[in-house]
Amino acid sequence: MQEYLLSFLIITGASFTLIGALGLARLPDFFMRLHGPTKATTLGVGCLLIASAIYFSMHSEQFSLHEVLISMFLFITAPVSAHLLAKAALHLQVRSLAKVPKETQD
Amino acid sequence: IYARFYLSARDDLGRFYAYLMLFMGSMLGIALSENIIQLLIFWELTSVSSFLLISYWHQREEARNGARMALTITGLGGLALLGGFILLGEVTGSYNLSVILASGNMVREHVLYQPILLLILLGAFTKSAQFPFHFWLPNAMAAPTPVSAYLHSATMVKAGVFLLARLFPALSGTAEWSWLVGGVGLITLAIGAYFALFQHDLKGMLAYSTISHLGLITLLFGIATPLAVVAGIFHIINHAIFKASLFMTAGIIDHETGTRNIRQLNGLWQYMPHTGLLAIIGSASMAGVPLFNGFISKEMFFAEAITRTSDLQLWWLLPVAITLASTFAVAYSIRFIHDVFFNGQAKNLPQTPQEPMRWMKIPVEILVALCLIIGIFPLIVQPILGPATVSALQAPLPEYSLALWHGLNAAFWMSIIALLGGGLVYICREHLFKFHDCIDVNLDGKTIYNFILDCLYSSSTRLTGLLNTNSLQNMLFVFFLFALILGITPFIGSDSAITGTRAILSLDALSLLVVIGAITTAISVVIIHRRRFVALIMIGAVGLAVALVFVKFSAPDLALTQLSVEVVTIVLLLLALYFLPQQGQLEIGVLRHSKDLLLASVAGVGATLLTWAVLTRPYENIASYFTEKSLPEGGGKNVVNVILVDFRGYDTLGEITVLAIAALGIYAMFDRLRLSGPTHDQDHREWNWDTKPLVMATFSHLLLPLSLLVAAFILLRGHNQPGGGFIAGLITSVAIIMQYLANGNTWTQSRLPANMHPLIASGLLIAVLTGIGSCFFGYPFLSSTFTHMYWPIIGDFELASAMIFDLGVYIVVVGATLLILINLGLLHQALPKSKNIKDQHLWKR
Amino acid sequence: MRRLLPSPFLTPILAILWLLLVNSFTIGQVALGVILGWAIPFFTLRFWPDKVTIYQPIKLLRLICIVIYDILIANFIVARLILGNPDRLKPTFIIIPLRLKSDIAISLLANIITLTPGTVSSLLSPDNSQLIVHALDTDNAEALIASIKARYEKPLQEIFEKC
Amino acid sequence: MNQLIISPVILPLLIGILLLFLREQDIFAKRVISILSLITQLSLALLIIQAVSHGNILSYALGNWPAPFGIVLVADRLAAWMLIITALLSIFAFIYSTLGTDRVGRHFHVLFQLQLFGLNGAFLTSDLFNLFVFFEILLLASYGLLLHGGGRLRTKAGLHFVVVNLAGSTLFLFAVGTLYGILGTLNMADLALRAASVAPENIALVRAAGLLLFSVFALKAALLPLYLWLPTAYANTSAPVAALFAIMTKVGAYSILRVYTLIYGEKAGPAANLLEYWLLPLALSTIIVGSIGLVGSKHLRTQTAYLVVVSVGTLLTAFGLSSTLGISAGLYYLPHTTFATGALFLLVDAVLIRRGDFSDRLDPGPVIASHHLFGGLFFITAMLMAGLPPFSGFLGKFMLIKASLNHPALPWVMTIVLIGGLLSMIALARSGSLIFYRANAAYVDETITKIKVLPHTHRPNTRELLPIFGLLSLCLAMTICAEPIIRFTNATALQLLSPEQYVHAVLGKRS
Amino acid sequence: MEALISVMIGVLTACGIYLSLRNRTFSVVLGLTFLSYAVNLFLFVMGRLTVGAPPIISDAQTKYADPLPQALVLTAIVISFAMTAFVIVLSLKARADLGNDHVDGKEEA
Amino acid sequence: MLTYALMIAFGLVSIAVAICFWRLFRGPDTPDRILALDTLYINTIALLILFGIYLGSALYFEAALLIALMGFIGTAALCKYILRGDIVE
Ligand code: NA
Ligand code: NA
Repeated sequence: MQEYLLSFLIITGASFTLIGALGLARLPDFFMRLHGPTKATTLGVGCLLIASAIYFSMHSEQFSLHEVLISMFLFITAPVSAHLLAKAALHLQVRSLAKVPKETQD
Repeated sequence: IYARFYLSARDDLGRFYAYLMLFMGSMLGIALSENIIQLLIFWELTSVSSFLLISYWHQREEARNGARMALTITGLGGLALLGGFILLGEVTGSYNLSVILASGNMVREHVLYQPILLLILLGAFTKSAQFPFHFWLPNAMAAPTPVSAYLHSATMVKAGVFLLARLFPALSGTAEWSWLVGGVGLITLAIGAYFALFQHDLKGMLAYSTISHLGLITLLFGIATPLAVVAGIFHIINHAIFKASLFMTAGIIDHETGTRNIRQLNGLWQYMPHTGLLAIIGSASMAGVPLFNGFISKEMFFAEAITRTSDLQLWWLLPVAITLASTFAVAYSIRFIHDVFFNGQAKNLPQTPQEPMRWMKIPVEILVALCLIIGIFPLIVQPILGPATVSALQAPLPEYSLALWHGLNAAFWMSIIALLGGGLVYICREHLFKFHDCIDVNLDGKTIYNFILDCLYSSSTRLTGLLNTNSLQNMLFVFFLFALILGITPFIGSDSAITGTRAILSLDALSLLVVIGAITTAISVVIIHRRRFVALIMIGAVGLAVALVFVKFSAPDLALTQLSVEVVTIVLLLLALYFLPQQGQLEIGVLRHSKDLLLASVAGVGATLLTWAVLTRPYENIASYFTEKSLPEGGGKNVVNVILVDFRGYDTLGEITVLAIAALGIYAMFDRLRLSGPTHDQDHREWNWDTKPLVMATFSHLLLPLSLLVAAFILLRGHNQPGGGFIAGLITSVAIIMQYLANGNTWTQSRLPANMHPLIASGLLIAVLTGIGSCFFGYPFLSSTFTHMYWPIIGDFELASAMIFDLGVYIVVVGATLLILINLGLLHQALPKSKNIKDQHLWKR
Repeated sequence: MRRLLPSPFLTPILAILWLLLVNSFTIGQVALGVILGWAIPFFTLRFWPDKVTIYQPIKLLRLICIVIYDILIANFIVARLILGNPDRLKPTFIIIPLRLKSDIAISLLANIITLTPGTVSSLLSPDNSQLIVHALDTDNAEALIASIKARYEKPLQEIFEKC
Repeated sequence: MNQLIISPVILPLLIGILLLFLREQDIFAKRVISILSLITQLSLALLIIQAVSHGNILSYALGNWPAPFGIVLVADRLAAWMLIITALLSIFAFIYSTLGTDRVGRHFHVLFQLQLFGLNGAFLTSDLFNLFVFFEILLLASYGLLLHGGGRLRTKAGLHFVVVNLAGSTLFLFAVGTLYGILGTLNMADLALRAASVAPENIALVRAAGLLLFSVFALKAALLPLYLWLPTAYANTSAPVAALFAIMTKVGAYSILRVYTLIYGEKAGPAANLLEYWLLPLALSTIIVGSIGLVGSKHLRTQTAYLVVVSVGTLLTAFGLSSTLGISAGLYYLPHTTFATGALFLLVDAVLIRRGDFSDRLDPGPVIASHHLFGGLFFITAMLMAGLPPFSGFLGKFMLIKASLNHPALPWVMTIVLIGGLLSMIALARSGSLIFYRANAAYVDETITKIKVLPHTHRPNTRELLPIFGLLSLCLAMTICAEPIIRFTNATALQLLSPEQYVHAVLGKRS
Repeated sequence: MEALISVMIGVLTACGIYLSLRNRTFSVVLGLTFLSYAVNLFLFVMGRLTVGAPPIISDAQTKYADPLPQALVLTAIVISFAMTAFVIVLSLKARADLGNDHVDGKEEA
Repeated sequence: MLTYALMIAFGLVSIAVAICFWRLFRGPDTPDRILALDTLYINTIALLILFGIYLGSALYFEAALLIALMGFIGTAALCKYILRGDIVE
């Protein structure tokens, strides 16, 4: 049972990781590409971390919860990275399919 | 005495006498040395002191040049002599003269005889101004007169022939000796005499005559019959006497008239008849006129020349040549007297001459008297000549007769021919001068010497410039090429296979992917390296791949370190890139590119093969010791960490010192360093207005305590799990860098200790003191200890002294990284605030 | 009090995080966690520009749950969008006028927007009054703005800003 | 446990740390502490040399871990010899720096002490990787010192020096790695043991590692063709630093001597005599190229830098003979050339500051203050450098040629060493003549506007003359006490050529 | 696997050498960074490639990767980090003193 | 079962890594490359977790933790550079 759960989590996590990357590959402009990794990968890695927590809680005498910390870090940092990247892209005026509001052009 | 009056009062007499004493001492040393090395030392000292003496009037151009020329030539000889003597010492097994002289046969039969002979003769010939090294002597004439006189007629140049005489028993008696010594002597004799005739400078004439006479003596040694040696030694004595007197006379003339130009000097007889008389006697002796000492030795010389060559086919050549040389000798002697003391009136003399002071003449008078006495009663030199010859020959004294009159033999006739011919030549001198001027192609030694030296200087400069273009690219290229060649050579001709016998791991797709990704990225960086910012982004990926390799192959500690270092390095590079051109310029030169590419590729293949070769070979290592002892004796489970802080803690101490020095060095470099960054990015876009993105700032505050917690975690567990002081230090630094990124320099700076130096120092101190602590307990430096404290309630708590050491590491890393980063950030602040955003706008409008 | 315990709020959090980090729950580690949680704020507090006060902790927990739920949903939505035909997507920049004033609230909102369905917060206006958000696929910008304001901004305002 | 061996390493480090606590303004305190430290280091070096003078080799296991697992320090005659040379040189270089060099930039004193930390550590270690670490310490400190004071040319030379040495460090690690990868150990004594019995299929690899290592050492020693970094670097740094750097190339020479007598020495089995075909020809070519550079220099400092190149060539020629006599000659020549070049760098500096804008250009300039004093000193130093008797330079060269007598390369060694000496003499005579003899009061009148400080106002002071005199008198002392010194160098050479002593001292019973 | 790592080291070395031979300080710094990657990897793999055996003592493990090269690489990484930092700042200083970022301080036409 | 899942997961993440590399080379804009690097960092975390489970070793946890932190700093610094040039202004 646990093994199935683990396997499911692992496959899901890996799939989302891949989907995030696919977004990076397939979407037509930078701002759209930004969506893929920032969201999908957080969940992907999140699933893997849960899998890891379960696995190590099972295989050692104590609970393994330190994976929570990685998730915490990621949930804080990934959006900030995305925000900064978007900001930089707006600054550089990279090609965008969406109409860029004039407010960005200070 | 003579010198005292000759030199004017303004000259620094003390210095002059010091040099003179040094010189005389060395000469004496040469004469008395019983050991060839000792002899050599004195020999070189004469060269040096003669340099000092000649250049005494260093304000004069010719004095400086002459001195340097003399030093160069005699120095060359001295070095040759050193070589010759060492070889000689090796052959005979001793540097002791008596031993060497006794083992003449051994020397002559030895394979090294020729080099020894050549080297020693080179030494002797340069010193004695033999052809083709004769030219330095006239050029050394710029020295003060008494010095020249003493130096050149009596002593210095005689050192060479003295050496010939001294080593005669050991070296002579072979065909090489005869041809070399005799040949050089003959040429020198002829050339010296010929040039002497055409000199217009009194001292120049005397110098060339000295050369000629030295050639004569050398020739005598070259003839190498016992009697020739006797004649040679006898002529040494005679020449010393008459030439010294003539030099002093010339000095008097110079002193009294202010010139030494023979064409200016005329009819001095009426002003200074006494000096004239002295000069006549000296010259006559020099010309070999009967009744004077020069005649007798010359006579012996003629005789020996005939004896020696009578069994050769070209026997007539030598006597003819020497007769011709003597003819010229007679001619220049006559010229010395006639042109100076008679021959009309003096023209344009700088001073009106008069008889010199009494004290100046006395030494000359004594010398001249000696000329006469020996000339008429040659036997009085017997007490000197005898022992000298014996020591030179190392054989019983041959029978010889020193007499004024030997009868009407060939030698006598040769003397007569020379005397008459000399007179004839002098009378026809005007024609000869014209002839000389015609053939004078300036091919004298001095010109050649100067040409050679000029070539040496200019070609050296050019060659040095060519070799050392002061180009970093060339230096590095040469270094890599050199290392590559050296690294490859052992494999040439080696028959062992590159691939070893060790089983290899199977490949998996993920590793292949990551490595190929890294390789492609690396190559892309090379291709786009001029787009610097993009190159930096890509470098990050390579670093990540390297970290993954560390992870894959069981090195978690390394992966952690690599990751942290990577980021800090990128931050550093970004900080620096701001002040550098964003875009590299295209480097021109296909040749350079292809050359570099070729070298890099070969080196890459080399590194690959080397790695492959090692990786496929089994090896026996000392690793098991560490894994066995780490826990029981090092007190830690993380073997890598125990190695770092314990087994090889000394390395780590060095490593953090490197980091500290780097920080200090960088800090020192920032001193007075001013740079201005661009006001626009590379696409001429203005910088964004937002210096402190709010979202980032907020979360950076939040992340700081979290990161510090992680750092503490990594630090404390390092001894047993992956981690340790260095990584913890970097995490701390990165957390603080984050504050810089988010909040800017000024804001962050004000919240940090102003001075990082004490921090670095404390860290180092902690590490060192931990090490020294063990010394107090009688253990070696850095011996560690650890205890498990079973504290009530709290439980097992391990404390290893090595962990304190790691704390020191941590502090140093934090201090050093922050010092570097803070200062890099401050670089910008040090500038006037001209690139304010508002200013930019103003400027744009 | 202030001097002895600079941050009564941060200390326990750090202590708990420490226990999570070391992955073990012994008295020694608790003690160590408390010590660190007590010591680290001494250094870090000066980096906190203004004091963060949480007025309604319960609502914070609720918000966290909402966000986690939204993240899950968002991922599936985005996954579908990515795997579908990218040409059919209608990306838009939307401008959200902000009522939030505190830095922490604005930042959290920006982060939450990025983490949730098809939106990435891209730019904050200089006066912090507007947030420009990039939406991956939207037909109705106004509805999206309204939902964000209601779902995230309001709770955040209640949590961090005393009205 | 005898802590003597570690003390010359730890002392400068501790002092360096201590100096780091002091503020920039405490210059007097810094100087006093530094000089006391230097004197103590000298005493320690003397104690060590006394301790090893009977031929015993002392070892010191750091952290109480036995070799080859831990790092072991070893003091043998060679190490002690290098320590004492370093200590002597650094004292005088430091005294000269107190004329003001030490205050024109930051952290001079700290870097100076840490430089000594690196040097002493490198001389004492028996571990190859540890040698790398100490190389890096001494290099990094030297980068700092080299750049100290700043200036355009200095920065450029510094950049070249740093980058080239970084490339060298990389190669060092490649070599160390290969050795570990094949032989599985890092201790040089253990490496020697294992290299001697290396499997035939690994011989080429071990030799390649040795040659890579050699190219690193050759770079540090400035051997042809890797000397290119040296002339500009040495010519453009401050005088006391250049003087101190007189020992830097010797570190490379030391390493060559250590590694290639110990690991790749005659008794090393298949890896033996690795440098047979490399060292001697390269060293001799270095003499040639150095001499040419010497003659071709247009600046006195560049010329002095080329003298360093020539002396490296001569030194390594001696080592390259790899005989007792050759090594002994080299070991005698080493301190001589170190002190003499050190003195010359200081002297040139003392002269050039008196020449105003003429600086060290080899052009006739003004008559400098204390003309005779400096001229005389220059003359003596030149004699030392050119190897003219009766000074130590002559003795060194004499020993060298004598040592080459039974070597097949005798004609080459003799010709090149002698011609090198001649060229040095020609070049130095020319420089001396240009600077001191052709100096003319007239130049002062012509260029009086150009010279900021009238040269005549520079009276030599004690801190200027003491180091120069000190270093020169060390050379004189080497001449006078030649006999005991040569006895010592002979014994050192013998010790080096029987590496089993070293191995035994390090590995004890295991060997 | 060994071949793959060997090639990686080789390529990094080649890139490092090529870049360090360029005429701009920044490229040289990049080249040196590559060289340090290459040499760190090289030194590391001298302990041979072992998967899943980190040298951290535990009861579950019987074999350990050679810890010594790892410790050496750690030291080497730190040292090359210090050196890189130094060169980076030195290149800035060169830019300030020489007026451009050419390694020899000369601007080519 | 778990092993198969891990293998599949490794495969999926590998493809993700490959895509990131591709985007890194492809660009076209600088932010694209930074994004690719950032994603690569996160994918690496995934890899490390998988690897940890695969080997049953918790030793790779710190590396993952560190990447989360370091990747962020790297991305932030690069973005700041685009925006301001001087990243610590
Ligand atoms: Na560690
Ligand atoms: Na220990």
